[in-house]
Amino acid sequence: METARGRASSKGGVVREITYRQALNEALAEELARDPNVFLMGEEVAEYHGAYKVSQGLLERFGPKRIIDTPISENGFAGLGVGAAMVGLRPIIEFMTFSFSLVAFDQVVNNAPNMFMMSGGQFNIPITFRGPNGPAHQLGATHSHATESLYANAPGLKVCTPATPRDAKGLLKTAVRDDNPVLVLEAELLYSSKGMVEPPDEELLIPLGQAEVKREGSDVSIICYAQTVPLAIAVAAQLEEEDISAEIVDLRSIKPLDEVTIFNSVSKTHRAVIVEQDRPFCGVGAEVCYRIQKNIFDELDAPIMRVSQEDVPMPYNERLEKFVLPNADKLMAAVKKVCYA
Amino acid sequence: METARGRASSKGGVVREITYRQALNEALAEELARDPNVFLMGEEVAEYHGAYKVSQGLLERFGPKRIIDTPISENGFAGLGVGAAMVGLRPIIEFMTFSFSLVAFDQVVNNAPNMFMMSGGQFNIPITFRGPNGPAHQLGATHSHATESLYANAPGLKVCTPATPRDAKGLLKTAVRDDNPVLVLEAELLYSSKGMVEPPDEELLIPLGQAEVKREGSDVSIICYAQTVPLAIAVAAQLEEEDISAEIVDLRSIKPLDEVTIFNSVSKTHRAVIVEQDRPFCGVGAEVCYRIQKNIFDELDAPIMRVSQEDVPMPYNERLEKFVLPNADKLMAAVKKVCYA
Amino acid sequence: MQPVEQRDEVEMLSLMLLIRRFEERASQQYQAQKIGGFCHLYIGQEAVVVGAVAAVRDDDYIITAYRDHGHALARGTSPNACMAELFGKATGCSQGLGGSMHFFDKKNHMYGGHAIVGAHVPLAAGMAFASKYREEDRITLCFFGDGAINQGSFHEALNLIALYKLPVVLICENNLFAMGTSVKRSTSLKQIVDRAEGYDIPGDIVDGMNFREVRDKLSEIVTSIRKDPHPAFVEIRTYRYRGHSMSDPASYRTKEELEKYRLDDPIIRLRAQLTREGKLTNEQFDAFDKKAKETVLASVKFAESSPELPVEKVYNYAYFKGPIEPEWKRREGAPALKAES
Amino acid sequence: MQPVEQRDEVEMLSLMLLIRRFEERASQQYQAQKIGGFCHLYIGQEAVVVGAVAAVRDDDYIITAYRDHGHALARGTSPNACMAELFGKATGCSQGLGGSMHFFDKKNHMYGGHAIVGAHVPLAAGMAFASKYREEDRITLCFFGDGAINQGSFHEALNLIALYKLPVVLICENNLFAMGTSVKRSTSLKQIVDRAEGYDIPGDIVDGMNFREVRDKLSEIVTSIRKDPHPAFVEIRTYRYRGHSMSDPASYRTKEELEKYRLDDPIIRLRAQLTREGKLTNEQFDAFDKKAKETVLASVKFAESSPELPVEKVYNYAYFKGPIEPEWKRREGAPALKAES
Ligand SMILES: Cc1ncc(C[n+]2csc(CCOP(=O)(O)OP(=O)(O)O)c2C)c(N)n1
Ligand SMILES: Cc1ncc(C[n+]2csc(CCOP(=O)(O)OP(=O)(O)O)c2C)c(N)n1
Ligand SMILES: [Mg+2]
Ligand SMILES: [Mg+2]
Repeated sequence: METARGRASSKGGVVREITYRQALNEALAEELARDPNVFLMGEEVAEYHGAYKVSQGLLERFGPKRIIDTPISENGFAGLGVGAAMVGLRPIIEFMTFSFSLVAFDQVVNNAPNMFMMSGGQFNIPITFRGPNGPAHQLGATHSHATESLYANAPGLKVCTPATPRDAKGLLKTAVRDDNPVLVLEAELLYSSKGMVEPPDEELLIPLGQAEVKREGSDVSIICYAQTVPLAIAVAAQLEEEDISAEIVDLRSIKPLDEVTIFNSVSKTHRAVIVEQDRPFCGVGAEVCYRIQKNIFDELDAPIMRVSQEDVPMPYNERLEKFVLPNADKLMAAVKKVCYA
Repeated sequence: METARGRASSKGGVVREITYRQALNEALAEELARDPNVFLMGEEVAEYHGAYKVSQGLLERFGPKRIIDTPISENGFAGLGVGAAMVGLRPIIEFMTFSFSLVAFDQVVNNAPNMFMMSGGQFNIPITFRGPNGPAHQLGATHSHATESLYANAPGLKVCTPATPRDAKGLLKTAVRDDNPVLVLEAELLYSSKGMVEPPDEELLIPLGQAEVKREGSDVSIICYAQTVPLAIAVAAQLEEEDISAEIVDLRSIKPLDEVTIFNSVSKTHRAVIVEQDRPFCGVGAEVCYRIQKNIFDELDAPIMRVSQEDVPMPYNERLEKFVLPNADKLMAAVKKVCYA
Repeated sequence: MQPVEQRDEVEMLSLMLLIRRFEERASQQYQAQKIGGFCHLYIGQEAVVVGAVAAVRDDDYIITAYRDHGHALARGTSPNACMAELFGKATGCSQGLGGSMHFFDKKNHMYGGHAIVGAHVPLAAGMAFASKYREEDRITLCFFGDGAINQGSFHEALNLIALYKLPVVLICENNLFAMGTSVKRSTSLKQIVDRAEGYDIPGDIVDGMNFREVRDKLSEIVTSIRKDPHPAFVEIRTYRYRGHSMSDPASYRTKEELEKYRLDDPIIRLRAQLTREGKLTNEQFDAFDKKAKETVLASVKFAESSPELPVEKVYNYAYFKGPIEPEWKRREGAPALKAES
Repeated sequence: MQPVEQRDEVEMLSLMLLIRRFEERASQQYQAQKIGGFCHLYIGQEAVVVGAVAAVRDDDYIITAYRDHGHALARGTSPNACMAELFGKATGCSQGLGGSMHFFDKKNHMYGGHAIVGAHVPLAAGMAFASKYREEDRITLCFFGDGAINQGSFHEALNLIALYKLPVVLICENNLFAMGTSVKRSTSLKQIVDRAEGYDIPGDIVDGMNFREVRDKLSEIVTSIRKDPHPAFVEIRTYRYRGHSMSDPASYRTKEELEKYRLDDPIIRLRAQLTREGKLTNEQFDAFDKKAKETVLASVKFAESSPELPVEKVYNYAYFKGPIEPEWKRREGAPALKAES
């Protein structure tokens, strides 16, 4: 949970307020410093410091051998990363956005996660694919892909979706150390958001597969992740005024999925709404819903509702885009529906 | 529903028994003959008659201008198809298998379905992508992809998954005439299976978005599609012996999804098992489950169960592959679980 | 087939001026936050598209990447429709659904506006394929940046275009940079045009700051293609005065380099040529410039006062012929969340 | 860096014989249905991989496509492990999880066996990247078919390899066909090697039916690369005697063509050279052949009598370090369907 400004961390250090972008930058710098096998590769990551400035200062500190600019060849350099991982390096591959990972889809879903099985356990692939994911702001249909369900569908991949600076730092560091392919799907719209994070001299590792209750409540569980976490927090405050107490479960990891935290919350509130940034058809919320009803059917006092994108390609127009995205009104309506059911 | 051998069709013609492969071949030939804007393109479709012989005889009949062999360039020729569709042709693009469509993923999920929105309605894309989909037999992890949930996730695409020769013919013909991008995901393991189909002189068009009750029953709805349809039919016969009457709903189309037929069946049986050929995480079954519990929650007497692949890359070994795939034992267990719940 | 009528050069100069003034105004409106998303300006490159358009027929096909304002204007799309598109208005050339990167104008044979680097080159192949299929003598002009040539889709498309002898002019607008990456840091080659040889496609280098050189070289190529369909490749050397997009300070290049190119400005150059030849007076030039400025200013007014599409209309742009799913008769009191409809 | 020790030529001839006999036996076992999935034989191409392997060190990296039996055997993988892999046994080189197309042998630096055409070329780039990163003088040999050169991944990888000056020898095994498509029908080029020029990579053509020519050309290239890391491209002209896979009758080529190449057989040729030079007697050759046949026969016995992996073990191959999801404590009586664990 977000720690208050200036409070002591669990290890006694002073937590600081930094941006999500800085948190990622710290995670990269710390892992690069820790392990010489780690390198960062992608479009504009070195001399330009990253299209979203996440890799600011890294070229200067670690040099061009470890911070590497590429041509616009996502399939090529994603595959290069997998090959390097086969022989023991630990690549961090940045996609300028995950919308562009679609041209590298085969490398990410075939070569990275299948190698371990296909080789009879000889080659695990310790690679991290990272970059902004999900609709940003008026970028249109080709540039607004939320890829979490696509990648979570692939056996052998792990997928996480940090929503706060602290989670961003802790999850990215864990991803880099994981011996399997991990996707860190960053929230483009949250790069400048701020939050409290432990001091740099305290190793911050957040395990994959652990959701976090970002707010406790008793009437309904709002299950969210990435860009829908701040949305859920805002709506919870509104709901408070209408005497509905919402518990907020931030998945943090999509895969592995933390069933325990989800089921504990829903077993308490007996009502669930899943608010997700992705497309509805076979989206993350569908999987979460299936697991809840299958495992704790008798705990449910109402059907599970989802709020996701409308099932249309993303329009450029600002008002239409807002209409297509999950928003506070839709979430309020869904919560009320499950509460009064 | 499958008509008995030699019986009259609804229009009075004599239905014949043909293979799934022949049915697809007839559909292609009829649409090519009907509309000069239709052409077929893909690897080995012309001189080799298709890797699975679906295009047998078409080169001879329609010539090399309309039946076109390509290099191994899925991204290139999928995009070529989209471009040709922009200016009014109606391409049928064959992927040798949909596992290879992953290298063309961007063209299929970005260019084909987004064009209509991005162009403000100026360019619709009347293209058909077709080919075998889903695990076949011991082809290993890279060659066993079931892509239905990946493509159904993309707004703007339509996806169908015929399980019988009749459905294969009727859906493929409809797909070719649709003014939007449609994926016809054929069942590789069913190419040689046989079924009754109306005579060639009777236009057979099966609308997208219409499920079919392949078997009526009262105790449980088994929702299936593609390669799991024969599996479900076999299991239903077994269940009969144990006095469980299973209704079999063949989705036929994944997107649009026929909620009406699904809900009517489940409202009757009050129990549902979804058996799918794809991977579990964010698979088709998750979406179907979400829709059922959301819309007819009160009709459910037990949680919905799914039987899908195990969430691991596909192994080559035959017994392990069988273990990973949905099978009769798993389906029986799931049905019994929901029936005795 | 008739030889291309060479358009009036003074008219072409006015067109270049119009593009320049349009882009300057777009830049200002972007800063005033009237325009959302990304915005890539064409300033400095005007002679490329105007020279090319001057060499072809009105019904030849044109397709380009996301730096597309100039291409639409050169093709005859009204500045009103262009500015309105940037403003996201229903009167925009893509009804405000595409935005800066996705300008489309079917009437004027402008086929977009494509934002995934390289992904439109296969589309160009398809458009040209259709021309050949229909035995029309149309030519497709496919514009792309120097950054696009390292994408797989570019490569696959070039091979297909060459193999099928398609009437495409591949126009690489080499402005020396892809975002912050210079060509020599992205591409292993002495000069871009050499890559065409790898496909047996004839190639040329053209000075993109010189309208006449662009037009004349393109005319020559186009004449040859009309006689006998085949591909051609031109590397047009040009320069963008502004950063990659509105958010790029372009610190990766020197002021001196920019100044060098500014002195070689394509508008100044053509103006000087025409003045020297007595075809243009200073007064006339000023009048054209004034007119361009007025037209553009009027386009801002037009855009401002134009309506937006009603939000619910967005459902109509997922599929040609509207939404696809028959709606399940919802229970009383259930608000029809549209996410799954 | 020390010059490559040229391996004993008689030993290399035995190796070619071993591959030939192995493939013949595999063919027979496939027909007897002891081997599943696809099976692509290397008969006719033996001199390519044996010649290449003879020119490099044991610790150089080797990676190839799905026609990979010869590559593993040449690298030193035991025939037992190879045959057991085809049989899907736990003693196989990929524990029976990869199958014919996915042979891996880490100990012998054989990095697969990759079945998506072209997709392993970026992996080779990554392996070579790692060598350079670690300042090792290892070289990566990347084998691929003539069909692979029209994949986007090939193109992107070549540009990256050239740009970063990676120590890769790109070996195109040009056997004239990709399935039923001849090179001239797939590739717009006079000769494949010319494509290397498009990336400024030095290229050579080698007669792949001549062991000595392959070895000598490769030795020369490898010596040059060890001195100063850089890429090289060799088009090795060869021929596969059998169809593309076991199910291909190869009716797209003439008997005469096949006979022509059979007369040029690489084994006959090296045998004749050695015999002429007095390095080999007929008796010796026969003894080697007998030994090869016996070894292969023994490998069948070994494979037959080898165990398979227990089915539940499959979960251990999705992720390094086993299954990833903590299991929700299931309700009593609920059979633990593993699909979601
Ligand atoms: C596949 C893909 N990768 C990355 C991007 C992000 N991106 C947009 S434009 C661009 C640079 C393109 O440069 P160039 O092709 O030279 O065109 P220019 O901007 O110079 O007109 C990049 C990397 C993208 N849109 N698509
Ligand atoms: C991306 C992709 N598309 C299609 C296939 C199906 N396929 C397997 S092998 C092959 C032919 C490859 O020919 P070539 O590269 O010349 O290798 P060869 O079989 O001659 O060794 C094809 C089309 C595939 N495996 N991957
Ligand atoms: Mg550029
Ligand atoms: Mg070949």
